[in-house]
Amino acid sequence: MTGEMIAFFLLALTAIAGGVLLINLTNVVHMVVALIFTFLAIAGIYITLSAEFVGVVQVLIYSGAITILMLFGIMLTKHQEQEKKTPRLKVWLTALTIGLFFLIMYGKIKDLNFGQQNVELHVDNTKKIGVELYSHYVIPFELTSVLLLVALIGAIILAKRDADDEKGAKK
Amino acid sequence: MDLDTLLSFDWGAMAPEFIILGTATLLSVIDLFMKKETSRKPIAWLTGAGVISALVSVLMQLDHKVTSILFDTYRLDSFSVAFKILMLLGTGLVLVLAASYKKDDIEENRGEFYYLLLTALLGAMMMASSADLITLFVGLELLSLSSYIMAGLEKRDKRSNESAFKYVVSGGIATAITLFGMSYVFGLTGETNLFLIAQNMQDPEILKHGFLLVFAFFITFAGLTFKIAAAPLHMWAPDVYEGAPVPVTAFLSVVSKTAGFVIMLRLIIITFIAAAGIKGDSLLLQVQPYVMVLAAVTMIIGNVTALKQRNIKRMFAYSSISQAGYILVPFVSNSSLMFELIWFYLLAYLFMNIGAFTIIQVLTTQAKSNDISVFRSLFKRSPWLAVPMTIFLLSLAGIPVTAGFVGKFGIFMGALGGQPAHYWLAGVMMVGTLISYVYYFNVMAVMFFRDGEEAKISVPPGLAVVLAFCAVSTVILGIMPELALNFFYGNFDINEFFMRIEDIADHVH
Amino acid sequence: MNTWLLTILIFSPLLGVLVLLFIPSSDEKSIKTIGVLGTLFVLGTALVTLSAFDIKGSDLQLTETYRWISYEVFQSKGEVSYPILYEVGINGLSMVLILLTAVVSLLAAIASFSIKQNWKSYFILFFILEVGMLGVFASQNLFLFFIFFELTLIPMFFLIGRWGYLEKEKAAYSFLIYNGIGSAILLIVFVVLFMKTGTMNFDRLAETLALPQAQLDQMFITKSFKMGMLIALLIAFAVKLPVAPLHSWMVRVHVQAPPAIVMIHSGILLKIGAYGLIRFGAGMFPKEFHSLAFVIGLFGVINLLYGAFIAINQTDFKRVLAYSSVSHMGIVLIGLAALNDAGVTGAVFQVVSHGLISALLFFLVGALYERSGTSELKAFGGLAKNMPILAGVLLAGGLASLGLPGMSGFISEFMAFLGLFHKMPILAAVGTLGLILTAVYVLRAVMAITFGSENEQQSGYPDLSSAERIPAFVLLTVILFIGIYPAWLSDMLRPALDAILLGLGG
Amino acid sequence: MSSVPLTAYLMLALILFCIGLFGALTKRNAVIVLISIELMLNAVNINLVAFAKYSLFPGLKGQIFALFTITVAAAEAAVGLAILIALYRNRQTVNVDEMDTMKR
Amino acid sequence: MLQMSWLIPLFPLLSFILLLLFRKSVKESTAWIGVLLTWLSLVLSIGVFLAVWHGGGIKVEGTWFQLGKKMITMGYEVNPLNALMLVIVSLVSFLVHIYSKGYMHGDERFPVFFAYLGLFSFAMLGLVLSPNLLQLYMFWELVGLGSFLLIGFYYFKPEAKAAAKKAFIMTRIGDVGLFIGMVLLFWQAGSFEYDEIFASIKNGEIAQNMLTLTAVCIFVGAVGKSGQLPLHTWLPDAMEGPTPVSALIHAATMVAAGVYLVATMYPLFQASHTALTIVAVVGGVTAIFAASVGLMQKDIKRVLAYSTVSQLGYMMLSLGASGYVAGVFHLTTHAFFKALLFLAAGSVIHAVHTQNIEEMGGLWKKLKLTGPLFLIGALAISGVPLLSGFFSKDEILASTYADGKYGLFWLAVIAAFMTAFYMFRLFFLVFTGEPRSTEHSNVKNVHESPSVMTFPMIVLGLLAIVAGYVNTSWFGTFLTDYLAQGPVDLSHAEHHTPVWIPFVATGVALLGILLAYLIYQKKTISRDWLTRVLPSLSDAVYNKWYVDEGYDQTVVKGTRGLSKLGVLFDRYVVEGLVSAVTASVRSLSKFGSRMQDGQVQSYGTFAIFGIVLLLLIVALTGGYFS
Repeated sequence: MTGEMIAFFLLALTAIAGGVLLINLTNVVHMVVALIFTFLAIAGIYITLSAEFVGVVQVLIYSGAITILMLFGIMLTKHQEQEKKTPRLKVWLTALTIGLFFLIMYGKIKDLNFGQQNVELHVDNTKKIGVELYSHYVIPFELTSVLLLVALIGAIILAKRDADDEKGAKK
Repeated sequence: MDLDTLLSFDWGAMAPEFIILGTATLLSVIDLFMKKETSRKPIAWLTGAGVISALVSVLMQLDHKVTSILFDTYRLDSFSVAFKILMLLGTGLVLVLAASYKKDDIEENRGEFYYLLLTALLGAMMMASSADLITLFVGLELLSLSSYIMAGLEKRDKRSNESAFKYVVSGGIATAITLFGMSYVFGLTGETNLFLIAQNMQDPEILKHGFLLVFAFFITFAGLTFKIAAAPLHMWAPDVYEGAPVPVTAFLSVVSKTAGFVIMLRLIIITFIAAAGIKGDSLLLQVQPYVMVLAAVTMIIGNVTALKQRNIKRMFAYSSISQAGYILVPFVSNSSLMFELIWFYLLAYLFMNIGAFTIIQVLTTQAKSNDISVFRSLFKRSPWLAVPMTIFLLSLAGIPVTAGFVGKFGIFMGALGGQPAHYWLAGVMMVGTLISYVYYFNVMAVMFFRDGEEAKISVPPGLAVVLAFCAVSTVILGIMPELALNFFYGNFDINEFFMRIEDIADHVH
Repeated sequence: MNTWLLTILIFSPLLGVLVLLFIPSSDEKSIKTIGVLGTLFVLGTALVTLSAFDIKGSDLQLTETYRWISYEVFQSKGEVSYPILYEVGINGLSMVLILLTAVVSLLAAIASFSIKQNWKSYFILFFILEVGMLGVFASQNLFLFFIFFELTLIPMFFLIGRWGYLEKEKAAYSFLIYNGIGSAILLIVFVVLFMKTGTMNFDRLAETLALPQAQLDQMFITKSFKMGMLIALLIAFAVKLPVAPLHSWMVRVHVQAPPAIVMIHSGILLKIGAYGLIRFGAGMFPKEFHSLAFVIGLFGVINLLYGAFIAINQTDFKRVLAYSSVSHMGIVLIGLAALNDAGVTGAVFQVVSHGLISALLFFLVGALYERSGTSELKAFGGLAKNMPILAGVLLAGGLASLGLPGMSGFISEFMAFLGLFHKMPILAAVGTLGLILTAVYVLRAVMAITFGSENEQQSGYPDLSSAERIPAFVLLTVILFIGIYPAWLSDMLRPALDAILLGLGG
Repeated sequence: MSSVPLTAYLMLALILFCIGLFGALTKRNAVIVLISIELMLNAVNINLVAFAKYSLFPGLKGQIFALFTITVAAAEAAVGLAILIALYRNRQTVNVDEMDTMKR
Repeated sequence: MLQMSWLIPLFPLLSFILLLLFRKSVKESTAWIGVLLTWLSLVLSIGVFLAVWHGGGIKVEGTWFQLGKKMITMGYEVNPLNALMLVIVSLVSFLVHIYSKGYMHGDERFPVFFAYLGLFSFAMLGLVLSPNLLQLYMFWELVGLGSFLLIGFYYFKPEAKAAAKKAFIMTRIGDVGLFIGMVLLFWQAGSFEYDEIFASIKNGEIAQNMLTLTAVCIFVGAVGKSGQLPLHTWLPDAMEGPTPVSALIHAATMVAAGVYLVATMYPLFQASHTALTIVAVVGGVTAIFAASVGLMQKDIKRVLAYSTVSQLGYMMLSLGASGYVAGVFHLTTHAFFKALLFLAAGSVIHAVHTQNIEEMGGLWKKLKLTGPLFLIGALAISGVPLLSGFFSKDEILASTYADGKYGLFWLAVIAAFMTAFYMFRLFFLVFTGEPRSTEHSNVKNVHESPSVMTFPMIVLGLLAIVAGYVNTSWFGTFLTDYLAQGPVDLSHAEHHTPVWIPFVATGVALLGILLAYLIYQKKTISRDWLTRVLPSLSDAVYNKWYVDEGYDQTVVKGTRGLSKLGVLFDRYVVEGLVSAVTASVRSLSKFGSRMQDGQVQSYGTFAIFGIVLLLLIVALTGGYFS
C-alpha cells in the first residue's frame, strides 16, 4: 500500500463521488459544484500519472473555465434550478444499457496490464510537451487555434443579443 | 528539431488549406470592419474566389508526388486530392445556395455564414489529408463545431436553434464515443501516426487483446457513423436537416458526409489493415459481417421511414441516411474497386443532392413551407424546375441514364464481385431501392399529377446556374461515366494510400 | 451507313422529341401529326434496317461495338478489367420484334388521337418509351439491355399515371413496383454474371457458361449457381410476362391505362419478358432450362387455364382482355417448355401474334370507350346493327384470339401445343382445355357486345371513323397474313431459333 | 515496485464515462447535459494519460492528445452553451425534453 | 380438269370477299353473284368427278412453312371419296343459293347472308380437298365458323345468339379431340399427310393402343361436328338459323363432315378394332336415341334436326361395322333427301310463318308442289322401297348384320321404324287434316313459294328418288367399284346379306307409316296414349331425355363455379398477399417514425443501445466468455 495507491484511491473515490452526486442531486448549481470536485480529482490523477502539465491545464480549464462557464449558463437561463425527473422506465432502460456497456468493457480491461517501462515523463514534462507541440504537432496545434477562433466567433454571434432586440428592450 | 528542418518541409503541399485558412481569416477581419447595413455580397464573391483558387491549387497537385509533413500530420496523396476535389466542389455549389438564400434573420450573420463555411471546409480537408490521429480528430471537430454554429445561424427561428442544439448534443456524445474508442487504439499502440499504429499492432502483446481491439474498432466506427448519418448514430439527421437553413442542410448532406467517409477510410483501413482480430485472423475481415448488418439496417431504416414523410427536408434526410447505407456497402465488401466506387458515388451524390436541395430551397423559401405540397403541379408552373428535379430524383432512385444508376451499379459490382459474393446485402440494397422508388416517385407524382398551386416561381440566376450544372453533370455522368472514371484512374494511384513515406522528421530523430 | 444503322434506328424516335420541343404545347393538331410522323419515321428506319438485314444470315448482324465504361482494379493499374461496352446487333428474333414495335407504336400513335390533354408531354414520353423498346430488342449486352429495360419503366409510369383512368396512380405505382422487383432481380443476376465471367455480351456469356464444368469451377460457377441464376431470371421475367400469381399489376395497368398505351404495353412490353426468357433463360442456361422444362410447362398450363377461368367471369371487357393476356402468355411458356422447333417457334409466334391481336382488341376497346365512356359488357349489345364495321372487326379480333385457323393466333397455339405434345402429352392434353375455355370467354364477351338486341343509348354512336379504320384494318390484315402465310415470319426467325435450339440440343 | 495498475485507471475512466453518458442521456437540464458530455471527455483523457504512462509504447503523445481533447472540449462547451442561450431566448426553457417541435 | 380442281373452293371465297366489300352497292342482285360462282364450282366439281370416275386422281402439295427439318405442306388432293363429296357439296350449295334468293327476300342483311354462304361453301370444299390432317383441321374450324355465323345470322334474337355460341363451343370441344388426335398422329407418323400416315400404319410403325387412342380422339372430332351422342345438343338448337342454312349445313354437308372424316381416316380405324366398335356403338345409340326424341317434337325443323342426328348415327354405325361403302352411300342419299326435306319445310314455314306443326295442317291442297316433294323426301328417308333411302339404309343394316353386331342391328331396325313413324307424323300433321290456324300463323290463305324456291326442291326430289340406284344389288354396285379406287381397301366388304333383311327394313318402315296414319290421320288410336300409359317416359322423350338440363347442371355450372373460385382466389389470395406485404412495410415505417420522437436524448440512448447490441453480438459470436 504505497502512498501512490492511497492517493489514487482517494482521488478516484472523489471523482466517482462527484459523478454520482451529479446524477443524484436535484439542484442544478449543486450538480455543477459536485462536478468541480470530480474535475479536481481527475487533475490529481493526472499528477499521479506524472502529467503535471495536463493536470494543471485540467484545473485551469475544467475546474476553472468550463464549470464557471456552465454556472454562467445556468444563471443566464435561470428560471428553475430544480431539475425535473425524467420518466422512470426510460431512465432504467438507459441505465441497463450503459450497465451492459460497462460490463462488456470491464471484462476486457480488467486484465489489461503491460507493466511499467521506465520512462521519465515527469522529467521537465512541460518543456518536452512544448517542444513536441511546436514541432511534431504544430499542424494540429495551429488548426486548434482556428477551431478556438471559430468557437469564439460562433459563441459571440449566437449568444449576443441582436441590435433590434436591444431597441425593443429600450422601448 | 530546429527551425530550418521545420522550414525545409514542402509546405507548398498545403497550399489549398492555406488558401482556405487565409480567406477565412481575411474575411473575418473584413466582416468585422464592414458596416452592419452594407451588403455582404463582396464577401460572398471573395469566398467563392477562395474556394475556386483552392480547387485550382488542388487540381495543380494532381500529379504531385506523395508528400508527408511531420510524421503524416499532414499528408498529400492521391486519396486526399481525390476527395478534396469533391469537398471543394460541394462547398462551392453550397456557397451559391448560401449566397442566394433569402431569409431576413440570417442577414446580420451572413458574413460569418460564409467563413464558417470555409472553416468547416478546412476541417474537412484536413480530415482528408492527414494520417495522424490527433490531426484527424481536430479536423473532425473543426468541421463539427462550424456545422453546429451554421445550423443555428437563424437565431430567431426556433427550429434552427433546436436543430443546432440537437446537433451539438448528439455531436458531443458522438465525439466522446469516438475518442473513447480512439483512446484504446492509441493506448494499445502508443502512437498517433496511423501507419505506426498499424505497425505496432503486429506486436504479439497486442494480439492477446484482440477483443479489446475489436471493441475499440466498433466504438470508434460507431462514433464516426455520426458524420455520415448511418446507424446507429443517424437519428439526429432528420431533425437537424429539417431545422437548419437549406444551404447548411445541403452542406451537411454532401460535404460533411464525404468528410465522414474520408476519415472512416483513412482511420479504419490504414489502422486496422494489418491488425489481427479475435482469433488471430484479419480484423477487417472479421468485422465485415457486422458492419454489413449496420449498412443494411441503415438502408432499411432510411428508406422505410422516408415513406411516411410529408416534410420534404425530412424526407431527404432519410434518403441521405439510406444513401449512406449504400455507400457503406463497397466499404465493407472489401472489393478491389472500393475507392473508385465510393468516390464516384459521392461525386454523383454531390450533384444530385445539391441539385435537389437547390430546388427545395427555391420552393420552400418561396412557399414558406417545407411540406411536400410545395411541389404541387410544378411541371405546369415551371417545367424548367420540374425536369431537373425529375432527373435528380431518378438519379437518387438509381434509374439508368443518370449518374446515380452508374454509382449504384458500381456498388453492386463491389458487393457481388468479391469472393464470397454478398447476395443478401445486395438483396437488401435492392429492396431498399424498391422502397425508395415509392417516395421519390411520389414527389414526381406531386409535380406532374397533382394540380392546384398556380403561383409562378422565380429562380435567382445563381441557383439557375447551379441547377443547370448539377442536372447536366448528373446526366453526363450517367451516359459517359468514363469521363469521371478515366479522370480518377488517370490521376490517382490508390497504392499511395497504403504506403507510409519517411519524411525529413524521421531522419532528424 | 450500315455501321450506324442500328443506333440510328434505336434513337430515331428522339427526332420526334426534338421537333416537338419547338411546337407550342397548345397546338394540338400539329403535335398529334408530329406524333404520327415521328413513329412513321421510326417504321421507315426499321424497314431500311430490314432491307439491310440478311434474312438467311444466321449470326448477328449490323453489330456495333464501342468501349463505354471500364473499371480498373487498383492492384493492376492501367490494365482494364470489367469493361462495359456499347454493343448492339440484331438477329432474326430481334428483327421481328423491332418490326412489331415499330408497327404497333405507329398504330398506337394514331390511336392516341383520343388523348384529351397535355399532348406534348404525352408524345415526348411516348417517343422515349419507343426508344426503350427498340433498345431492349437491339442491345447485345446485359448492361445495355438493362438500361433500355429500365428506360421503358419511367415513361410508362407517367403515361399511366397522368393520362390513365380513375385509379391511374395506383396502377402506375403497382406497375412501377412490380417491374421494379423484376428489374432488381435482373440487375443482381446481371452483375453477378458480369463479375464472375468478366463479360456482359450475350454470346460471349453463353459461350463462357457452356464451358466444361471443371473450367467453370475456377470461376466459382457451380451447377447450383447456374440453376439459381436461371431461376432468378425466370422469376424476373415471370413478373414481366406476367406469370400467375404475379399478374395483378398487369390487370390493373390494362384496365387503367389509356388504350393507346395498353396497345403498346400488352403488344410489346409484355413481350420483353418472353424475349428475355428465350434470349437469356434458354440461350444462356440451356441445360438448366432443360431440367426446369416441366415446371415451366406446368406454369404455362396453369397460366393458360387460370387466366381463362377468370376471364369467363369478368364483367368489364378490359378485364376480360387483361386476363386473356395472362392466359395467352401461358402459351408462350408452353411453347418454351417444349424445347423443340415446334414449341419455341410457337412461343415466338405467340409473342408476335398476341402482340398484334391484343393491340387490335385494345384499340377497339378504346374506340368503344370513346363513344360510350364505359367498357362494361352489359352496357353494350347488338352493336352489329349500327356499327357493322366495328362489330365485324371486333368479332374478327375475338376469333383471332381464340385461335381460329387462318389467323396468326392459330399458328402459334398449334405449334406450341404441337411441341409440348411431343415432350409432355398429358400436360399438353390438360392444356388443350384452355382452347375450349378461350372460345367460351371470347365468344361470351364479343357476342355480348355485338349480338343481342341493341340498347337505345348506343344507337347514336358513329361507326369507326376513317382515321380509326387504319389501325384496325392494318392490324387485321397483318394478323390474317401471318395466319395464312407464316413462312415469311418463320424463315426470318429460323436462324436465330436454330442457334438457341442447338444450345438446347432440342 | 508496486504501483497502481493500468487497469485501475482504465476502470475509473470507464466508470466516469458511463456516469457522464448516463447524465447526458437522462438529465433534463440542457446545461447538465452539456457538462455530462464534458465528463465523458474527461474520462477519455484519463485513458489517454494513463496509457501514456503504462502502455507497451509509453510516451508523451498521450498527454498531448489529452491536451488537444481538453481544448476541443472547452470549445465545444462554449459553442454548446451559446446555442443553448440562443435557444433559451426563443423558447424560455432549458429543458431538453421540451425541445421536440421536430419529430416523426 | 383435275389440275383446276383447286379453283373449286376459290369461287365461293371470291363471292364471299366480293359480297362483303360491295354489300352496300349491290342489293339483292348479290344473290346472282353467289349463284353464278357456286354454279362454276359445281360445274368444275362435276368435271373432276367424271375425271376420277375414269380412274383419275391428283395430289398437289407445296411447303406452307418449315418446322426445323420438317416441312408443313398445303395443297389439294382428289380421290374418289372427296370427288363425290365435292359434287354433293357444291350441288347442294348451288341449290341452296338459288333457294335463298327467294327465302331471304327482303332481309336487310341479304348480301351478308350470301357472303356467309360463300364463306361456308369455300371452307367446306376446302375441307374436302385437303390432302392432310392439318389443312383439314383448319378448314374444319372454318366450317364451324361459317356455321356459327349463319346460325347467329339473326343476331338480335337471343335464341339465335345462344344457339350460335352453343354450336361453336360444342363443336370446339370435338375439334380439340381432333386436334389432339392429329398432333399425336404427327409425332407417331411424322407427318400430317394422309398417305404417309396410312403408310406408317400399314408398316405397323404405330403401337396398337396409340392407334386406338388417336382414332378415338379423331372420332371425338367427328362426334362434335356430326352431332353424335353426347355432343349432339347443339344441332337441334342450330335450327335457329335460316332454313336454307339448316338444309345446307345442318343436313347435307357440314354435319356429314364427321362421317367424311371417319371415312377419310378409315385405314386408321380399320387398324384398331376397338375404335371401330366405339364408332359403331356411338352411331347406333345415337341413331335410336335421336329417333326417339324425334317422335314427340313440335317444331318441324327440330324433328328434321333429330332425324338428321339419327341418320348420321346410321352412317357412323355402318362405318363402325366396316360398312364403308354403305356409310358413304347413305351419306350421299341422305344429303339429297334431307336437304329436300329441309327446303320443303322451309317453303312451308315461308308460307305459314310458323314452325310449330300443331299450328299447321291441311296444306296438301294449298302447297301443290311442296307437299308431294316433302312426301318423296319422307318416303325416301323412311326407307320405302325403290327410293334412294331404301337402298342405302338396307346396305347399312346388311353390313351391320354381316359384321356380327346383332344388337346394334336390331337397334337400327327399331330406329328405322321410329324414323318412318315420326316422318309421317310430321307429314300427316302438316299436310293433311284440318288447318289449325292460330293468331300468329295463317294457314288459311297461303301460297306456293316462288319458282326460285321450288326449282331446287324439284331437283333434289328427283335425286332423292334416283340416287339410290348408284349402288344396288340388282343394277350393279357402281359406287362400290368407284370407291374401290380409293385408298381404303374394301376387300372384306364383300358380305353376303341374308335375303330377309330388305323385307324386314321395308316391313318396319311401312309399319311405322301405318301407325302414324292410324294415329294422325284416322285418329283410331288417340294421340296421347303414350302420355297416359307411360307419362314419365313420354316426358323424358319430349324433353330430349333431359340431356341439355344435365349439361347445364354439371358442365356449365361446374365451369362457372370454377371460374368464380378463380376470381375469389385472385381477389383474396393473390391481391391479399400483395396488400399484406405493403401493409407490413407501412407499419414498419410508422414504427420507424415513432422511434423518431424528437427527444435528442432518446436518439443518444438508441445509439448507445445499438452499439451495446453490436458489442454483445460480437462478444457472443467471438467467444468472449471463453
